[in-house]
Amino acid sequence: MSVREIEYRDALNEAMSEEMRRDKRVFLLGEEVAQYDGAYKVSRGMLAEFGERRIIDTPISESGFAGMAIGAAMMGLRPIVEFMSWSFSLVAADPILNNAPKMLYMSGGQFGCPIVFRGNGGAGGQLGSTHSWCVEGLYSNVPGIKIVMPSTPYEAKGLLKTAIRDDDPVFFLESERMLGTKGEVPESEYLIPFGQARIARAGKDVTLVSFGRPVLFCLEAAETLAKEGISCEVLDMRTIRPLDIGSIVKSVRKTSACVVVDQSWSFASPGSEVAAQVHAACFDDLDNFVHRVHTVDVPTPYATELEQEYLPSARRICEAVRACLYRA
Amino acid sequence: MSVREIEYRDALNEAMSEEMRRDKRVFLLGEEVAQYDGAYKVSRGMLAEFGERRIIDTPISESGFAGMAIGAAMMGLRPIVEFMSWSFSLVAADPILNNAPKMLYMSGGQFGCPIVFRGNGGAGGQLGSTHSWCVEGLYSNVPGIKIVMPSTPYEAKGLLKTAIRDDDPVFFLESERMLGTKGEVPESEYLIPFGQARIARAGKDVTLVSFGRPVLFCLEAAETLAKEGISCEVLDMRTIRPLDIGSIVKSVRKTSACVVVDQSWSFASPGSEVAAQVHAACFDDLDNFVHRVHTVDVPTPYATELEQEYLPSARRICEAVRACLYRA
Amino acid sequence: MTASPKVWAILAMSTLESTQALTSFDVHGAANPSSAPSRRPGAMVSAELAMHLLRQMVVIREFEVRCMQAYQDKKIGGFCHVYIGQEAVAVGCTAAIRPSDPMVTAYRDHGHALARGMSANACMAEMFGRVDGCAKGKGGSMHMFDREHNLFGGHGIVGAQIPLGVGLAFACKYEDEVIHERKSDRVALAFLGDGALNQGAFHEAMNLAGLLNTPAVIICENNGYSMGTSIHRGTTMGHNLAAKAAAYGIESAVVDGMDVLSVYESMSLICDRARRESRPAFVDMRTYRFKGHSMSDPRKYRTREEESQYEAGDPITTMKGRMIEAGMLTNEAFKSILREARAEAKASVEFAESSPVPAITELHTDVFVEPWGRYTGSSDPKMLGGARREPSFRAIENSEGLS
Amino acid sequence: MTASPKVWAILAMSTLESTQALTSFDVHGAANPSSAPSRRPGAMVSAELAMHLLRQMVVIREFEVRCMQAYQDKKIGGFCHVYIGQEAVAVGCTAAIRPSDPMVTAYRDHGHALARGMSANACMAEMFGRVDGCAKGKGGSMHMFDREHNLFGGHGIVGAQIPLGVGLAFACKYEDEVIHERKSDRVALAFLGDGALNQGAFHEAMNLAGLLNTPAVIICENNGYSMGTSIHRGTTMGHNLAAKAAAYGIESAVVDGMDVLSVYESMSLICDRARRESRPAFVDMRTYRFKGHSMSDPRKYRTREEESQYEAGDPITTMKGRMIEAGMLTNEAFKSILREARAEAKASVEFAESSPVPAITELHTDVFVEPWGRYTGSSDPKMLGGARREPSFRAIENSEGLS
Ligand SMILES: Cc1ncc(C[n+]2csc(CCOP(=O)(O)OP(=O)(O)O)c2C)c(N)n1
Ligand SMILES: Cc1ncc(C[n+]2csc(CCOP(=O)(O)OP(=O)(O)O)c2C)c(N)n1
Ligand SMILES: [Mg+2]
Ligand SMILES: [Mg+2]
Repeated sequence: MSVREIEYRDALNEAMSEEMRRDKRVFLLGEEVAQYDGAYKVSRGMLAEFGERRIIDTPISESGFAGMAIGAAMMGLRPIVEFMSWSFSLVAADPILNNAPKMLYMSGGQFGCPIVFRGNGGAGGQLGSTHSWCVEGLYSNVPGIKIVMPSTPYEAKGLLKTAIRDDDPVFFLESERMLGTKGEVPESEYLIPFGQARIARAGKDVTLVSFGRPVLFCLEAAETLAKEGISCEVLDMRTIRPLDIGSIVKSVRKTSACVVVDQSWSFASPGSEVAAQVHAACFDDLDNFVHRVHTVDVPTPYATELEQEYLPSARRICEAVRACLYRA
Repeated sequence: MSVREIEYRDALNEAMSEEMRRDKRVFLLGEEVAQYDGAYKVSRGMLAEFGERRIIDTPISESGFAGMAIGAAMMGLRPIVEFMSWSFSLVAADPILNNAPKMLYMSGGQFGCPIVFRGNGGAGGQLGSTHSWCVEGLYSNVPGIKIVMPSTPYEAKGLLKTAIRDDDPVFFLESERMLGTKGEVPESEYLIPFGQARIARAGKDVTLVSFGRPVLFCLEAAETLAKEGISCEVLDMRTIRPLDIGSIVKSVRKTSACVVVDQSWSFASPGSEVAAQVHAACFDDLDNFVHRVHTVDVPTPYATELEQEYLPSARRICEAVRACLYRA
Repeated sequence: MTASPKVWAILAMSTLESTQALTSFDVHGAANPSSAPSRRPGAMVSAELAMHLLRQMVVIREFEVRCMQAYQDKKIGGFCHVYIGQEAVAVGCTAAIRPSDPMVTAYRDHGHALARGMSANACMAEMFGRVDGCAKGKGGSMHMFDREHNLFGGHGIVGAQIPLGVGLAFACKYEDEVIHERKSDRVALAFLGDGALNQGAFHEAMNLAGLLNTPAVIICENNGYSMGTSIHRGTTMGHNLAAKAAAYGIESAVVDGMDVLSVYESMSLICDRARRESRPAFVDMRTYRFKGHSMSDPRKYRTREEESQYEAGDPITTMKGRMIEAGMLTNEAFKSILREARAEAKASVEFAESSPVPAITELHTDVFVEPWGRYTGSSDPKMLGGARREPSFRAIENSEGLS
Repeated sequence: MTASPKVWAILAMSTLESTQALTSFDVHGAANPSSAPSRRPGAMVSAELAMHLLRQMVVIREFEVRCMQAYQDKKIGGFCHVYIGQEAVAVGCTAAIRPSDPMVTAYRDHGHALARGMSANACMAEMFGRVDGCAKGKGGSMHMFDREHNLFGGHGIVGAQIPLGVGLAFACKYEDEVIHERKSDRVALAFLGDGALNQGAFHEAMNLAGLLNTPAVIICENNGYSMGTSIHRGTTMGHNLAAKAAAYGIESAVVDGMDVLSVYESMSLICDRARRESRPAFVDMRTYRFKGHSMSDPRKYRTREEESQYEAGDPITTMKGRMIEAGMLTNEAFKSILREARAEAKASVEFAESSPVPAITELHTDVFVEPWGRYTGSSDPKMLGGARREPSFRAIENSEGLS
């Protein structure tokens, strides 16, 4: 199986393009996705290949085009909706949370909603308070959606293909900070199932649980900690919902220590959920409480020094691990 | 100090009316609040007393009037925005989450946002999936807001007065299911500070932590469990943010057992947060993991039998307590 | 009941543009066609169709009467918004489209469901929260869905259905033209109340429909009130909604929604054009709800005189009178229609009552189309409520990462 | 620099209603006043004011040039949207209002901040993320706030500032009339881009402004593009935005935003009426951004020819020419204005560079106005990152419920 290195953005592009070739019901819409080739060039070349009936530029009307796409999905089409940033999805909160995830239930199973919402999430580019949302902190509370956070080009492609083929609404959270990162991606087709964590690094002293970009911080921290003689097992959860708690528990039973790293605010977050679930499932296994690393619980600051301190970082992960292992 | 029994809705009405008499900067706006006397009669008589300049009927434009009120608050007015239901606040998610809580921060302390958003939250009236939101599950992730959930007419009045005088944005979550419940409310003025839990019932075997309407379910469960010889301490948290973790820890150190009862969905909820924080703070004190009772993790069903099963209930709380105390 | 396929003239499509003087109780303001004195003859309607329209209106009326009763008897829960007075709208509109044309509406949706072809039984059972309801009792009064009859809900959030409706139209065109590569001739209807005009969703959907040329006919059921707020208190330019449509370059019509023939003919013309030219349209459908907003509304915001004036234009009475005049209906025949409709409505209550309550297991179905497989999320009941000391994680055994 | 208080004629307010033929590169469509040939004389402007307007435009231009450079040098982070080409709008508008009139805008906000009176130093330091920035470096380029000068932001979410602007107007009126019981004569300005017209927030805010008669002047800085989308690809009726305002019964004007005198005079008239009559107004302000949307935009969606055509109408050159013609300015004087502006802009960069980075403690300030008191939430750093085995809960000791 031939493998190349490609960028995260191109992995996304390949996933969409392959699925669009495969299934005419799939189309892409969003701001600047067509003529501009995507605000972040994720859809580069797709207008040229698929034409303007399938790659659709929209006005700045997130609520309107999200709702429109949901209507189309109820009819059996399979829209991919690009939010230039998930920060702009708040104006579309009603259609994406009140319609998409509940349509099947409210209709007693009659109308599904096979749709993918995707775009950049997370802080880190000095975009300030309004543009730095980690919407997983808000939206993962809601049943009826699947939430995906790929951490590498490989995951990005395999998970996005799964998302597009999935019959349910999927929130696909990319990261502008990672679009340019390169990684190995096979030439041949593959899909990554939802709800299966990946062991990004095997270890035995502590389990690091994370999703999306912070997985990279965990790996960085693990590297540092290895030099101190601490062996970290890093789990890349890949999907927040479904959450592969089974894999976490398996690892924690081995390590007896757990640190969860979540780029969203701490309160009522995926990180709280993981901590609460691990606490419940591994009550007798843990040598210390589940430690948590989040962005600081304040609005996102603009100044780079403040923002760097605000974000979870390898430094803060190391601190948490040492504390968790009583090595502080 | 003279005490009478009044309805929850009238306690809210008194709080608003007293504060409006006290401070001309306070005004009320929302759908049907004026001529109709409020969809749920919370603002009954207020148009007559304060006139249409201060009690303002709005069109069905939650995003627009929430934003308008935020602008007014930045100018130093103190708007009370009524959402007929918090379920309708999703269309206003951007102004209430991206503007109100961040204005002070983004402006480096220049512009505050002294505003109260209030309305009914929670399921239980067979209103189906779109009308049954527990927005605390979504919104409590966000820093910069204070979230209040009064469980009795007494708390409703005292907390709402505090909310109106508070200089920061407050989300005030009432319950349509409780508007008609009666309780003792003093004639004389009082305010209840934020971030101070109330011991709704003292006990020694297990700590029940809850907010808003489920506090009533906890008290009901405590009654049942008392007959089985289980003594429950019920904490009414009153505010979710700030969370009075201190009072919880104090109680749990005494009881060594904790059950959190939260009417929102479980995943990444206030309940997960309480569990995670108690786990961290009381690691050596707990005899069992923090048990959680939530609404079931599915969209809200309409049929009453399904909805009753869906909601947290005294029955389910009793089960959780017994399990937590190894008496199952 | 007349067997002869008699045809007769009906009112023309009303696209009144002039500003007429308000009548004393005109809730809509100018250009209210029900107060327009002169009517010119238009297209034709068969006796069969006339009978169908009348019958459907009567069925809806009788259904809603039973529904109110059942609500008072606490057999129906939640919010319940009846359609009495507005029957001509749903009936005339659905008669003007084809079964393959999709349609979506707001929460005042019983009339649309019945007009579209849902059985009274399924509709009533839904409100009773029973398994034989159109959504197995999971949707309720505000959320009526019917896949077979292309009804895409019943939506509770004001305005939310409008973008969905534009999406239905978009999908018709996409399916026909992009996937099947043939000229599309389907149209989608999206209904909204006058109060919904003020939601951002209306604005965004109209602009999208106009830009993308989606064949969506957006019908404002303008009954003059959103709850207790008259249109003039909540909506700028309430007297001339054409201005709202013009903001998006979308053509519009004012239609007399109290006259089922007017609705039918106007909508036929409008939908035909939308199909042919693949373009959106907006309709200011003037109507009136005879009852309160929902079941708990004392209607203090309007006078009884205003109500009686509109009741005098009851769409059923009007149609009945017109048909009798045209020799298409006898009083006797009308009585039997009424009898049958009553029986149908009554039977639906009995049906609903005897339909089983959904099994508790239904709580957990229909959350996802794709089975969770090895899903181990927190919806696992074992995880919650702490029923067990240590939850058994279904997936631990076969858990494996990809790498 | 001419000391004599000379006055001269300026262009009249442009309320073009006619549909004019498009010029080849007319991005706006019909009724573009910059291509209108005939101009009639209007009100007067003092030499002093003329000089002020010119100087402000030059300062903004020079500031933005430095800003682009600093961005390229990676001294400014995040998104950065410069105002070059649009200077006449902010300058003319702010000159037409009083210091006590509040104002709010979108993310392309440096020009508004400077025109309103913010110092170049504070503005530049904000973009550098330094403590001397207008928001101590916490807001950034898109979020410029200035309490002293009544600038209520700088808002990053497209359209979000429009309801805020209506709220500012509402508050002016409420404060003056309800609290102080005197007739209000303040007005609030809310700026938005043409792309923001398509957000629901625009619709809801316009309807509210119309209904409540708030003295909000809503100014669409119509530069013909939202990112790479020309107005005609994203906005129905883009050639005639008056139709959008008419949907809410709000009067509107088309103003030549490339001509600062036209902006000033038109806005003076419009704002005066809004004050006097306490009513909203809408302005289709025709302008053009000379640079890309943000700093990373190759501008493939438009031709260089189109750009040069608009550059030929550079608002600074135009004003300079007009003033020289009127004998109010010499080339020499202009050069010195330019020199001063350059010096000011350059100094602002130096100021910003030497301003300290905010202390890390600033991360935790300005979250709430009211001190947390015994707050014990999770923002307690001790709780997070697990720095300690057992967090010491500040409040445990003095914790007590009310009952
Ligand atoms: C976003 C939102 N806000 C408020 C409500 C509450 N509500 C339900 S119906 C209604 C009035 C709607 O009036 P209109 O659109 O005219 O429809 P009608 O009831 O007349 O059919 C309101 C305010 C809601 N369901 N959704
Ligand atoms: C709700 C929302 N959607 C998308 C964006 C991303 N975005 C920022 S500016 C912009 C274009 C806005 O164009 P316009 O309103 O014309 O203003 P201009 O840039 O021309 O000044 C877009 C799409 C955003 N900030 N907010
Ligand atoms: Mg209505
Ligand atoms: Mg623009």
